Amino acid sequence: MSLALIAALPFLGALLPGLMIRAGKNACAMVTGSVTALALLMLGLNAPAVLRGEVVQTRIEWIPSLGLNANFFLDGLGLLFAGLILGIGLLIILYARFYLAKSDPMGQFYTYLMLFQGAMVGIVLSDNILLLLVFWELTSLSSFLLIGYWKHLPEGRQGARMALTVTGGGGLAMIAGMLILGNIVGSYDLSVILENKDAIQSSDWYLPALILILLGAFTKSAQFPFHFWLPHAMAAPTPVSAYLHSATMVKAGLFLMARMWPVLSGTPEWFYIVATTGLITMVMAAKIALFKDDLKALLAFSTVSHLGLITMLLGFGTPAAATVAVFHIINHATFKAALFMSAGIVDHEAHTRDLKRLGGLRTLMPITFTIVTIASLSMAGIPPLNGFLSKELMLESASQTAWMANPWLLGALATIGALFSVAYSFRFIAHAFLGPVRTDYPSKPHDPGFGLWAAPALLAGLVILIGLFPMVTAAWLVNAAASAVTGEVVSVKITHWHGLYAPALWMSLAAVGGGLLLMGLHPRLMALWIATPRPEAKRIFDGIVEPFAALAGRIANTLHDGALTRYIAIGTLAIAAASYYAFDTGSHAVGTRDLMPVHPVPVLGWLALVLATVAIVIYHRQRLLTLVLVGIVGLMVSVSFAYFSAPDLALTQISVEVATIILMLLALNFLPKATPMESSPVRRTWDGAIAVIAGVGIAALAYALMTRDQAFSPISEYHITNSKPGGGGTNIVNVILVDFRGYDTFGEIIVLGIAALVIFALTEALLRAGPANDRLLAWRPDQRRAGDRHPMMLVVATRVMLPIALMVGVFIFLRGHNEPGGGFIAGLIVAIALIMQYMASGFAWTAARQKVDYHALIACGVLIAAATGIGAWFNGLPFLTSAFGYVTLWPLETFELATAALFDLGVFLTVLGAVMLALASLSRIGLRAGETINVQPFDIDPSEGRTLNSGEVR
Amino acid sequence: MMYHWISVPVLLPAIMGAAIVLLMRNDLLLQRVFSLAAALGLLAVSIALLVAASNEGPEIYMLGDWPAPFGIVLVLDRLSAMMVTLTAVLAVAVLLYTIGSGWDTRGRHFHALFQFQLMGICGAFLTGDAFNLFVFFEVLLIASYGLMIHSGGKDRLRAGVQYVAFNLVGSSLFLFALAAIYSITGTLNIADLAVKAAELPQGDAALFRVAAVMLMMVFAIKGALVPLQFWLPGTYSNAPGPVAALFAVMTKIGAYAVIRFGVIVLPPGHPVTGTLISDLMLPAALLTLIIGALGILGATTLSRLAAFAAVASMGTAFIAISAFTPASTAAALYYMVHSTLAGAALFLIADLVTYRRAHDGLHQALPPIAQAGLISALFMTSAIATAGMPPLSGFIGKLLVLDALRDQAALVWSVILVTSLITIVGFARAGSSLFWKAHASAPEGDGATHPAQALSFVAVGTLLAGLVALTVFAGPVIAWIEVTAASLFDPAAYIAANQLPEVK
Amino acid sequence: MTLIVEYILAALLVFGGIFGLVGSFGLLKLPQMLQRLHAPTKATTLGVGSALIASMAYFWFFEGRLSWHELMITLFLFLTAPITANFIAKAQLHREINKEDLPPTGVGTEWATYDPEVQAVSPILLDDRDPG
Amino acid sequence: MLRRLFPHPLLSMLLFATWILLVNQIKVGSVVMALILATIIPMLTAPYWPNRPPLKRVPAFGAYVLLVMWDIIKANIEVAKIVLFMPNADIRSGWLAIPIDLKTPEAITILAGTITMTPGTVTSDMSSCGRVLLIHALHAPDPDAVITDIKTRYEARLKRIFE
Amino acid sequence: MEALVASAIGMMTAAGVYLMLRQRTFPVIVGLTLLTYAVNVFIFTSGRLATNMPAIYGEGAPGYADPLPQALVLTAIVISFGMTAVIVMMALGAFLESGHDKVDMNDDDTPVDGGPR
Amino acid sequence: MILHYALDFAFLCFGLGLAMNLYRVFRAPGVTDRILALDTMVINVLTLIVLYGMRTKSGVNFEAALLFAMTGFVSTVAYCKFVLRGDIIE
Ligand code: NA
Ligand code: NA
Repeated sequence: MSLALIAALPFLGALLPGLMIRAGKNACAMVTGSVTALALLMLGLNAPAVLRGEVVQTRIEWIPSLGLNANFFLDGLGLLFAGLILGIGLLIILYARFYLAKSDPMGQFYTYLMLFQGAMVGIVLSDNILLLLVFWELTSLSSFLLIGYWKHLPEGRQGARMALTVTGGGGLAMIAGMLILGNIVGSYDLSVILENKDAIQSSDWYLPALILILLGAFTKSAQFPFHFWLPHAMAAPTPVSAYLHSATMVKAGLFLMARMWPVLSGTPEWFYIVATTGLITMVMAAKIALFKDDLKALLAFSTVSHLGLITMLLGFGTPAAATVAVFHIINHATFKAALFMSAGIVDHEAHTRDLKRLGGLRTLMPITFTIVTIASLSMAGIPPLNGFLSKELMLESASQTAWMANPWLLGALATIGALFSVAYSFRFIAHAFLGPVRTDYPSKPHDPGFGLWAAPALLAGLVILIGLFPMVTAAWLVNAAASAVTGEVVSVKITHWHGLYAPALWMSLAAVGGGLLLMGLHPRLMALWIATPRPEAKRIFDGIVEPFAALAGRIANTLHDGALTRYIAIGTLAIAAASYYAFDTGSHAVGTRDLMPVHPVPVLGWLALVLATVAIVIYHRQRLLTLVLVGIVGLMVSVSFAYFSAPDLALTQISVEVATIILMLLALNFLPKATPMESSPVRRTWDGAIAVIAGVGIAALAYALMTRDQAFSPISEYHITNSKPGGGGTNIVNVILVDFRGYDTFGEIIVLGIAALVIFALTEALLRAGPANDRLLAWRPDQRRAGDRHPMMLVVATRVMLPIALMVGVFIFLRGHNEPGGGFIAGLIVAIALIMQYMASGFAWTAARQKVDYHALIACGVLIAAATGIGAWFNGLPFLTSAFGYVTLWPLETFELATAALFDLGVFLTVLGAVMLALASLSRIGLRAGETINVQPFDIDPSEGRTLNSGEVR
Repeated sequence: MMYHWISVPVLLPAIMGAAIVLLMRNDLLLQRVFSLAAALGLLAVSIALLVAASNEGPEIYMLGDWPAPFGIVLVLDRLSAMMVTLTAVLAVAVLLYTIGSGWDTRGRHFHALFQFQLMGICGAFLTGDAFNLFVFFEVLLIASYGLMIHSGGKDRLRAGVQYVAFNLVGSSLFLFALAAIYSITGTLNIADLAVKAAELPQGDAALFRVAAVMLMMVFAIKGALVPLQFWLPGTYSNAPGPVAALFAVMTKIGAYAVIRFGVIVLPPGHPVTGTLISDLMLPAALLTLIIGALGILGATTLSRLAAFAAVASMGTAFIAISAFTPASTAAALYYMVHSTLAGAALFLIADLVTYRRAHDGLHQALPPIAQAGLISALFMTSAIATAGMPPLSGFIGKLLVLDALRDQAALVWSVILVTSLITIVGFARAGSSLFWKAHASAPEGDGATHPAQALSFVAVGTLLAGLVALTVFAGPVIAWIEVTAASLFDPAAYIAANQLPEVK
Repeated sequence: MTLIVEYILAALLVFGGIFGLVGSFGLLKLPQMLQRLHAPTKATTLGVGSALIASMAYFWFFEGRLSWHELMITLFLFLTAPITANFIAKAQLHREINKEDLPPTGVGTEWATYDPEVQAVSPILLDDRDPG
Repeated sequence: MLRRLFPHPLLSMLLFATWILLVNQIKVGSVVMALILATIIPMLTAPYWPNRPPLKRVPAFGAYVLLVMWDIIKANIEVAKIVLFMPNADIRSGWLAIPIDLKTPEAITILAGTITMTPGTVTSDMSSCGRVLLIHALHAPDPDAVITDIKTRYEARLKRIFE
Repeated sequence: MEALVASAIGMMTAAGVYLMLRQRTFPVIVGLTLLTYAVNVFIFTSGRLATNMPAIYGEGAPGYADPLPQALVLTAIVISFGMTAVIVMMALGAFLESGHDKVDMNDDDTPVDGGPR
Repeated sequence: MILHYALDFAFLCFGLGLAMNLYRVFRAPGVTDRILALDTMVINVLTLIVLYGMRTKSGVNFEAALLFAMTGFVSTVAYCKFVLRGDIIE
């Protein structure tokens, strides 16, 4: 449990600063610090066991099926890193308290910092590589927040994005690598994986896994060629740079390589990839650092260089080298953090980090100077400081390792790297602190308060202590960690003197001498450096990301530019292609069903249908004509339903068709009456081709299906047998609609109801103040209007026809269950009858004389249908179970009562209400467009011999 | 034994919708109260159904007391129960947001349409009949048309016309497919279809394959699978925020239907369809993911970014589905649940931002918005979830998918991981230009002009909490889902539940 | 008896057929639109009428059930034909014919189709009430 | 009372007959239903037929209907001859303006309808005062004859029936 | 006869698709209507063709046409009626709001980078 | 028997009529002609339905015929009113 708690504490701690900041900055820092301290304490409690060589473990099941569990373990390596993370974290919290300006939101800062801390601790304590991945990406995210902490700095934002992109990307690669590793071993638990060196290294997937995992490590640890993000991350506040970019995050990559060292190292692939990368990074970064004037940039590249050094050591694959790596990790953490904080102090005091504007601070800031000197000398590898010890050992193992059978190459390059680092270390001291005191500092510098220099001073102290008494202060930790890395018991012998014959001695001397020489030549070299053009990381990065983002945007937005016609064209082709592929790859037997004979009159109907369809395509730009032709198509479709023994369909189709056309005419009144010729002949041909493909495909499918028998007897046989006995109706279609599949019908009437509601709501939206409303108010009829809006003949005729039509509606409704008809058709017939009345005397006039709430009509229809269905519950039967019986009621003859009829009533009401509500909405649009309401049913009064209804036109 | 309760997820919203129209269409307060009550009721019922489905096997509800396959049956199994519950959770959150943000005051009939939308969605999840599935698709579609153009406006209406037109094509295709299926097999009941499709004569194979592909492409339209995804960005980015959030579950209906039919009726190794479906689906799914990721990176508005995120999430889901193994299906289901909540949250947050920013564009430097801190935190969280970054459920979901598709590791893993990177970069760019650049561009704007909208934040919080729960309890959740997936791949129980008569 | 009926029905059918054909033929043959309007409004109506009567009688005699629906249809057609004709004529006047080519009403007023004054108009504007 | 129950008695009768025609049977049940509907429907549609046409002589109206029937048959034969046998060049089509004395809309409508259904004439329009009908004659060598024929043969009768 | 029906379905489908590829809302809607007709007839044919066998009980009926597809077509007709009504209104609304009836939105007046809300 | 031939003759006549209407729909000087042709077409079609009913001795489609008459009338008036006024129901 305790390990999980150590990892969890920082996360829990992350919640506090946001609150505690209300109690002031000190309280905030105090609380944050104490949480870290507590975690450190708990770690300490586990230390003895670890140092005894035990491994502390905590296992919590999270996602067993995935093998992702909250398993933690603590060994030497973990102890070392956890110690560094929490220890330096504590110092950073202290430092940041005094570093941050009043305006900076400190609560936020500490929250992010603790999130990061937790993620780091999680990484180093994870016993499950998937869990490790979780923390790994969390460090990328939290560092994104920390680097971008100063929101107003564009370089901050870009640096944050760059860091996230590079390290996050590496993390993703690592996910793949880890999954492969897990697949090879069969477990994602580190402790298991570490047991399976042979299985892993013998697998074909070893190299991919290695590369992917190293991608993660290299990006995180800013190894060449991924080193470029680190300097840009320096836009972050100095505490962040000190913490993430010297002590901890950038070491996560090293940690991972060390962690995986037992199973991944020892192969030529490992050696050449890791060692070479490390070497290149070390030398190149050190050289660049020499020419950076910005203190933080200088330190950043020096960090990269030292990370390279450690990487190289791990790459050697020998226990000895690995041990040195571990030792240098410790040393680097101490002196580099100290230097970063000092740089921050200089920046904080002098308001600049530019070496060109500094110098002579020695007398003004003696304390800072002392700290910097100690740390820099250690960085330069000057005895007796700790940097010297690890550098000696490094040069030692470099000199003993051959690269491509070349015994001295590594040693030489390592020496050059060391030489550069001597140079830039001295330069830091010289150009910032030595020389005459200047008068032109942006702000008069002096040593800060204790709070700010305490942390670096402490680290500087460590630098000396470790330097002087390595065996006492560091060996035990190195041993523990190195043993954990190498998997064999290590006990190091760290001495300052390796004897005259140790090549390291001479290499160091060469490095120091050369370094001093470089210092001397620096001005000239600087000129040369500035003269020589170099690739600028940021520009390259942006040169990749920005165009890619632009390209991505172009692709996505061009594809989805709102060209519906293209969407449909592509969709149609895709469907056709896929369907054809499906057919082509399957076996097909031609249908054997005997065909139906052809009679002349049906052929005539077919001709009418086809001609009308063709005409629609030809004349589709004349919209009214198109509607007339659609009328013909509808007529022919419905008559063919009648011919093919589907009377219900014929009735429905013809009435729906009329309703549709009237709706379209109503809309067309406001739309343009003609469609302009817009598409090019090419486009039209192309569209035509697509249309033909679709048409031919569907026709072929229809023919193929029609000409064969069903593979199994259709379920409708059951409907045919049970319609009367079970459903109480002789019109099987209607019984299916209201009984067997009444649930479909229930959904269907709701669709109609919704349609009406949508139309109503849309109308409301259109009639609100806005462009649409303005257009309507300004609307002028685009076609000449005849007088005599309500011709007398129609009005009078309607007075007789409306009642008859209503009667027909009732008739069709009542007989629906047994003969063609039913609620839906009846509803439409009544609707059409009313439409007739509206055309005669106008909607508003009619509606004004017969107040009907169409909303209520729809809702009641739905509710009646639902209630009828639910009624069955009370007989313990499922929804929509119908009941019917035969009632004799003197003097009437026996007749049938069926719940189906009630259900059908619901259908009837909904349909009627829906059509009416739609018409009402359109009529309101007409009124808004200047139509007026008549006060008389028709416009001419023969009895008076004058025109009625005339008043001022609106 | 839930019996009648199985029909409630459909009937409750249907009746409530009608009641709202009949009794309270002119009183917004009443509408809000009853709409929310109904949603909560739906949630309660769906949880009860979920429990029942987990404890007992699949259960059917014979509407009209007609036996399958002759009548229409509802089928309650783990999958349908899960989807209905997901819908209910989403519905509650979206309703809270709608009320909080006052979206329902900007047009008529929001709540009625919302209830009918829920009815359609639940109906689609529960039905055991292919044609009835069509009917409920239409119910939820037409309701969605209304919600999509809620409160009108030029672009919204034009996008609405496109949305309707494209989906009408889809509906036509659906009918072609169903007619073909009936024409070949003579049945519409899904279980019966499963039984009969397996015994289909060789001569019918080709035509049945055509029907199957057409059917799957209908679902692909709903699920926004390339090359049928074009409708989505325009629609979602122009829809009102809460509506777009509700739509997060609509794409899942396509995925659900693909699983339902692909696993039960056309399982891999089917004598007639074989691997036809997965062969076609995998490349399409990969393309979908890629296009979605590119869209996220290249998005010019926040709502379009969210829309493309939806596309990408469907790509990931379909990649998992296309493998048609229990493991991959489980991964798909988990990912679907996650991406529904995450996508919805993202759309709601986008609406929070857009509403305060008064501008939808991502690259316009505008003064900081009110409540920027809170909103940016919410955005960050949902971005992490959507991009599949640790620690939230998106990461777990992606791990599951990667793990389930280790056979096609080289191709699938690289696509998924690379697109993840693109997505991360996209979100990072968007977030920093929305919440950081603003501080550079102008002084703090005053939040006074914008109400705090507590309910809206509660809604977003609910969804994000859902994601956290999905992460913390990933173990049990995934275990449950794995059982669900396994049961899908052993359809015997499902078919048995339908109590089909002996085929003569 | 039945034979006679048969002959009567046959005659009715032939008669109806001829007139139905004449109606449609007139639609092709006659040169002016308004002339063409005459053909269907009369001939077809009668043709259809007699065919329907024939059918009615047929079911009465040979199927033993009297179906009145044909009668309904006939009545309906006779009721609507004049209205249809009137509307088509008005449409034609409005679209193709200038009022100068028409005889004056002789009472000083316009023909209604040409008279803008003949527009049902109310002084009140109730366009904001909600009919739904 | 009765006025409100049966706003248009003739209409109610017509509807009663219609229902019987529709259901195709004369049983008690259908008669009862017919009565119910014949009562309810006119009540529902009454607002659209505010005034009650003064139909004075019902038998005369019956006679008129028969007369028109007969004329229709004649008219059709006339038209058929013209359509089939008369060369288009010889067809003397033309417009006639017929001033009418009828005042009831119903009567005028019936007249207009009659004109349309009978020899070669179609009622095309009406003067905005409602006092003159615009007639198109398919073949009217002697327009005045047509006018007088219409006024004497139909309008006079209708005037007696309605006014 | 089957060939005639199939070809008619094909014709209506082709015409429908062609019109749906036009650039104004009105032809697109007409195209959808035609497509709907095609679909309805297609569903209808899934019960195969039969004349003079309406699915209504009657003594001595030679047999019954498959009633199920008929019921399905009825449902389809009703639903597509509702859909058509909605899209017609939306097209009208879009026209009134934007002043034109173009279908495609890749035109000047719809900026893809959002705009004031 | 004779009745059979008479029926055939009637079929022929109304079928031919239908064909003529069709021709008129496509080759017409104006939209009014087309409306007229469509109206006549409806009437011919419903007659054919009734004749078909006689041939098959079934009245099952008579309601359809009746409805054709009704809808034909309504749609004709609608077309005309659109030509006359644009707004057909206000
Ligand atoms: Na029916
Ligand atoms: Na239905």
